[in-house]
Amino acid sequence: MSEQQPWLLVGLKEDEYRRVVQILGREPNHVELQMFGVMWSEHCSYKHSRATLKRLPTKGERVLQGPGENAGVIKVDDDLAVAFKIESHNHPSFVEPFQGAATGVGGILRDVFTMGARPVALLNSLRFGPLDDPRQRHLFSGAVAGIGHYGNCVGVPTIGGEVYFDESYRGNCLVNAMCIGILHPDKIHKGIAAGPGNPLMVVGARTGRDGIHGASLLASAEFSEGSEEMRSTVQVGDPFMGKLLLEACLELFETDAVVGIQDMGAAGLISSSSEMAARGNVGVEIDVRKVPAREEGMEPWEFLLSESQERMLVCVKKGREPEVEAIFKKWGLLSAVIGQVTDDGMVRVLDGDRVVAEVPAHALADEAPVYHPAKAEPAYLAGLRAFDWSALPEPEDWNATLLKLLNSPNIGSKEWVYQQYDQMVLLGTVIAPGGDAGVIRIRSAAGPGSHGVTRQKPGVDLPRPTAPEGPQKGIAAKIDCNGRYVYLNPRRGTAIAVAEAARNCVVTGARPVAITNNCNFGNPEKPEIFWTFDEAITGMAEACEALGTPVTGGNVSFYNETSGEPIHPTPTIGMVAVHENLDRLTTPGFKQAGDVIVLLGE
Amino acid sequence: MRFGVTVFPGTNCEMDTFYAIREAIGEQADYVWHQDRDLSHYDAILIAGGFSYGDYLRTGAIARFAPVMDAIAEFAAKGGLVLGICNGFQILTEAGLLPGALQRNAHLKFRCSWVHLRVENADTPFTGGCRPGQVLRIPVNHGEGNYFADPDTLRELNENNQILFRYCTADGEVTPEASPNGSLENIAGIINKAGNVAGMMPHPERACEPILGSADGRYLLTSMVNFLTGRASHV
Amino acid sequence: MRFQAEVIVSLKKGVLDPQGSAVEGAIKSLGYEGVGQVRFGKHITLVVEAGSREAAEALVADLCKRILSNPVMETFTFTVTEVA
Amino acid sequence: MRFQAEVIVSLKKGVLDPQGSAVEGAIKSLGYEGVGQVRFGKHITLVVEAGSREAAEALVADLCKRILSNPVMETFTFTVTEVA
Ligand SMILES: Nc1ncnc2c1ncn2[C@@H]1O[C@H](COP(=O)(O)OP(=O)(O)O)[C@@H](O)[C@H]1O
Repeated sequence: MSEQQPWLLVGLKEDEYRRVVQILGREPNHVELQMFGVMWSEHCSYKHSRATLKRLPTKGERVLQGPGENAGVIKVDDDLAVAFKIESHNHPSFVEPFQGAATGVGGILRDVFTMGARPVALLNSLRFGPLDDPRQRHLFSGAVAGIGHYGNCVGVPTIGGEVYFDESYRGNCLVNAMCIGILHPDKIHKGIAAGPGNPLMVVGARTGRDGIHGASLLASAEFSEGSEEMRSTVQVGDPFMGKLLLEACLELFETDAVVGIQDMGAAGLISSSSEMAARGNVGVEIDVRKVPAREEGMEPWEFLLSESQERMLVCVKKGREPEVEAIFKKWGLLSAVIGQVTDDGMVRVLDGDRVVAEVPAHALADEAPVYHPAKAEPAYLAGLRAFDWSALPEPEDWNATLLKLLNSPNIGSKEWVYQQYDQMVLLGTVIAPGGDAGVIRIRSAAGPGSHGVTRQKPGVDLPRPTAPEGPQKGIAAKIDCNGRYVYLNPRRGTAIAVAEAARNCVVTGARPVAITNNCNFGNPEKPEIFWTFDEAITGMAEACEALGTPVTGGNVSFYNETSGEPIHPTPTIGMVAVHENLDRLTTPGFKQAGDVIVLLGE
Repeated sequence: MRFGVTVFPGTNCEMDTFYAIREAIGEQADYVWHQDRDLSHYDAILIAGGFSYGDYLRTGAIARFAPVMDAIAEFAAKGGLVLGICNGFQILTEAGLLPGALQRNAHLKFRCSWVHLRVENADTPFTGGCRPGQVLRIPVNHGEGNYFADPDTLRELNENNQILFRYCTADGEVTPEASPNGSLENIAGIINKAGNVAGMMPHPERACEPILGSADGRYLLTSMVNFLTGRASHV
Repeated sequence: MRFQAEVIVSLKKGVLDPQGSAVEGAIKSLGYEGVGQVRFGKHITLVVEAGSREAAEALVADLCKRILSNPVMETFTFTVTEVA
Repeated sequence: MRFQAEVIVSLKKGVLDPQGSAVEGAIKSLGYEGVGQVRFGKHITLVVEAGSREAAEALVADLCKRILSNPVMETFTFTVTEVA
């Protein structure tokens, strides 16, 4: 790797590299460089969006956990809280739609259950090019099948979503997945490491070379050409293992052995360990040789960067390791102590006895540069504003026009999609896809269809179930964004997306309480793109303030373009609303002949 | 009355099934772990739906080797009531406790939707509370529910009145379009010759409360309870 | 001794193969002519340790019968090759 | 001329095969020893009409690339045999 500049190998810029040298007081070695490369990547560090996102309202009476954790948490009442988050898997889905979408669902499920929540609902937001193109049909049907594959197997109902087809997504599809979980408000788990001497454990699947030479790391010299040819970087999801991991983690949370826990998704071990250390203001020491491997001969940096799915990093109270092991063993899963918490604030990586990397946790997790990219209004907008609407002819045949509209895939029924998803498991779904927002009823923090009884001794009679006191509560949720509106007016278009999600929730009788969002944009280093992003965030902030729905988290996906052509700006809004009384649930559809029809609003 | 609800790695309808028994029909239930061998507490066993072992290899193919399946075979041999729902049906066919096999849906896609079932045999422990020909509204949720059996087996099933339910229209007509999966003769559920082991692809536990869209699933569970109570009172 | 086993599990004749028909349809709709009778089966590879080739074959046959195939609708064939 | 083609589609090296791992685990838990590296692929048979063996091979290769395998994750091999 000597020929090229070191920073280029890991996708850093020259001044970013200089900054690393300055922080360390020396040149980073190969492993350390890789670590900075991924942790300071756009995906992990939000370096182009961080400053702008600060404008979003994130506080509110109900907010128990705002942005910065694996998922946001909102309080419903003293016994019930809701964790939720959205995440994109656009690029992986464009390469391999089935696995890309499936692993996207797996990742968002893990983000939610690491918080200590049982996932009870999924939603998804999809964008493709026009369906007359066979490649688009392949992407669309593959992504839908992949979402179903993961969610159905794990047993979490999909209660809503949206699908749009538009030219701008032909070269870059969007696959965003949202998950909602429920938990007790006093039992939130965080991605934090604390208590020097406490062990760190990897639980779940073995670590392989999946996804390592994706993105910024393509240029590594470690592989011979032949091996590159035969090797695929596609991450394959294993929903079966995802389900086992989910059940094992929820069982683990019933003990009080856990100090902190984090999903090992993108940038795997390095991001989870450094973020956990940074949040806890501690250091960590991990030995990569102790990580259960799937392949032989893996290098330290490969262990650190692997994106193998279905794994978690857990910080456990010292001495409780056997308990943890027993739970994972019961579910047929591996667990291994790979290191411990230290008090020196460093992320220290060992390869057996040899120290292969030693850098401050905060440097990796929090000290990536923050950029304030240049902004410029895109030229197309002036052209659009000059458009003369009155020049558009009125349709000659309104009936034909209506039929044509109904026949458009953007307006037509989405049954083909949601029939492939389990919409009913957990016995919570009281409004399934096909209406406006999806609604699930909630009986207890242990699950919609549960009494909080997970396992009891066989043969012991339980008291007869009693109806829960007070009215039956529910959660409504919807995902919305019309990218065309945002393209036409980024600020208002985004505000409209928030308002649309809110209306969809309100018509069920629920009160919107918070949102999560997935900002899908092009290359932020282009002033026009950054301007639209900046405007969109302003619109989102205004709408959220007006509606009293703070933002508890989200995801930014930049660089959604192909050959310089960006997608329509698509800041997808995932809204959660609380239904206080399901006796007053309002469902779509006219009910009876003779009922009065009223049009509300202007 | 006490039901055992099986849990294999990958089962995901056990909470729902447990809930339906406890809340919708007010009977006792326990979870039965796949490693358990003792079924002495139970009057009936429900093999709950889901994706045991991820549906890998063939649906139900790996689960059928679990220790609890030996116990269930014994339980069934002694006349105990066993109902396999969805993945439970698939496990029972793999285990040879029910004839035939469940293939991938003819349209190759997973299908979650409400369907109508016509009760073909109302003289069993599972359907005793139904009228012959009654149409039930119960959802399906599967990728491999396409029932297959060789012609001899199929003939036998028909001759012995072993077909419990067929997919039908809302009016009870058995048409190809009414089937969500391309199943042979629209078969949705069958029973063994002895009349104590049944399997069905639709999910009765999902249809036990009007707020969820239907309460027709209760017919099955209460039929089982009535049968067992009747039998108990004869002893 | 180590053996590489290759197992092929196929649908019995007379059992419909929805996947095969769907793919055949797709092939035709792409304009290919003269392609028919498309049928899908499984190809499974595994490595077994055994004292002799016979033992290895017996082991694989047993796995095929008990686990890898379902006699109601499938048949199987396999080969076993010694590896270094 | 008619040819019978047999296609084997396998996962590329390094691509996780959850099905293979799960089946391997099941085989082990049934007490079989010395069984490992279980991996699943597809076995596809089809009949093609072509003017010559070369033409048949070219056709099958094309089908493998375009339809029968997913080049992102899979590789394929095939044989073609003339039938009466
Ligand atoms: N990808 C999807 N997954 C699940 N449900 C979906 C998806 N796309 C659309 N739906 C559901 O289909 C129904 C109609 O969707 P849509 O046409 O987008 O309605 P609206 O314009 O009212 O948002 C909604 O209930 C929605 O939740």
